[in-house]
Amino acid sequence: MKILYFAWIKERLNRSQDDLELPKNINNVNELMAWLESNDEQIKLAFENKELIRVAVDEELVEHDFDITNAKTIAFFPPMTGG
Amino acid sequence: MKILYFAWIKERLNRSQDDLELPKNINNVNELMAWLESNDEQIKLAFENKELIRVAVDEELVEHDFDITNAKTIAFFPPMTGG
Amino acid sequence: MAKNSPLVRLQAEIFDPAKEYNQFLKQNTGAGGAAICFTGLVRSNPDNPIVKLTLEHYPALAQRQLEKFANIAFERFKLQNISLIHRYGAMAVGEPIVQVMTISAHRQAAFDGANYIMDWLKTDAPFWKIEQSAKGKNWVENKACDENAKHKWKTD
Amino acid sequence: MAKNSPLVRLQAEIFDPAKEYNQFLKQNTGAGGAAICFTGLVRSNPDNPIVKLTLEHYPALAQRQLEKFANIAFERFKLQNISLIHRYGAMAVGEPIVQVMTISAHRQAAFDGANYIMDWLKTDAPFWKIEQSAKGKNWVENKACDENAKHKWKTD
Repeated sequence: MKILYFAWIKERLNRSQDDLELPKNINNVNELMAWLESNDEQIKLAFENKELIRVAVDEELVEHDFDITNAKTIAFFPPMTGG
Repeated sequence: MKILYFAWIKERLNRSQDDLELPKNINNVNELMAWLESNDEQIKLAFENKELIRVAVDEELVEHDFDITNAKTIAFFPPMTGG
Repeated sequence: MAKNSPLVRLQAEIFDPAKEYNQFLKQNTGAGGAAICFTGLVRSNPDNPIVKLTLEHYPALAQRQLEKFANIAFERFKLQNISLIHRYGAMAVGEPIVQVMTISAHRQAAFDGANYIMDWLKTDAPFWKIEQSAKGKNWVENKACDENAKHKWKTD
Repeated sequence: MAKNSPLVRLQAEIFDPAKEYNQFLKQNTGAGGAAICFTGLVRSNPDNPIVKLTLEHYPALAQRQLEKFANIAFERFKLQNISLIHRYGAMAVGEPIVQVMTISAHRQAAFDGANYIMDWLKTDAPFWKIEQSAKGKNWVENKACDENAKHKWKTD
């Protein structure tokens, strides 16, 4: 699965993406975030304030309980500040 | 006193202004309108639907009960349709 | 930063909406984060095509009312600049009739300032439209929705 | 009358707001009575002047979201045409970041369409601003008022 990072999340992790094989028991965004945090101290810090983390699954904005069983690309980013 | 007419009021009266000496007992717009109607059949027809008649006294939009004792110019016109 | 004050122009001549907007944006000092340009255009009616639109106006009162609305919007929405152009006389379909431009630090103020001016101008600026079509000349009637549109700016 | 559909352009290059507005107005068939052009500009801060603004973006999602907001506005407000341009990359103070143009028969629809798109774009289009000033680089924080601005479009 492809994981993308943007803005200050990308900056803190010092990388813009990961390619990962997820364990079978990870079914939604919340579970994915917990698993990423458990494996990476930097992600744990970046995700500290959960409600600030916005998520897109296969180019669609979703909530943290969104099912990712068949997802190809998951993106994590801070609140958007365009326009 | 100068009386101005605009839009379809002007068209119906076939003139854009009158210069009139008002009787002493005319103190507000309502009284002026009644007096104009009593002297001019065309004005009576044009003013038939009173709530459609908008009034400006000395270049200020006013209600029909506005005092005109010291007014110089009074304009009568239909609802505005600019913009 | 120079303090701008609203500019109001009444004219018979046609104007170029984009050129006016360009001139307006050039006055931005760097403090402007959001600009609005509203253009009112002569619109045809598919069921009864308009050949010509003529606007009659009451010059002194028109100038005064437009300045009044622009000044109120300028203060109320804390705008950095306003420019307002309104035409009178004869015009063809597609031509601009009116343009209001606002600029401010934040977007909602720019939107509201332009919207406020247009809502008031529609019912309280002395212009009257005559549409000319194949069916003849017709004084355009005012719309109840224009009268109601002003209510959204009530403060009380 | 040809049926237009919203046009969305994502680009790094600067654009000319007035020129874009001119192009947009040229597409009017005569049915348009009211056009809006909103321009978002790089704004400086008097207390801490901005040297450069950089917008990072998520290209595929940005294009998708902008198209989504434009299409919803197009249908909801019965607009005749919409054009939306959003930049990414580095830009200087005073430069345009975003422009949304709408045209419709009546003015409130044109205002609302542009306002709707801007309100949604602010919080739900994947762009992130970094301001560079003498004090260094700073990721711009989102504002609660932008989140609240969307509430005015609730239908239920």
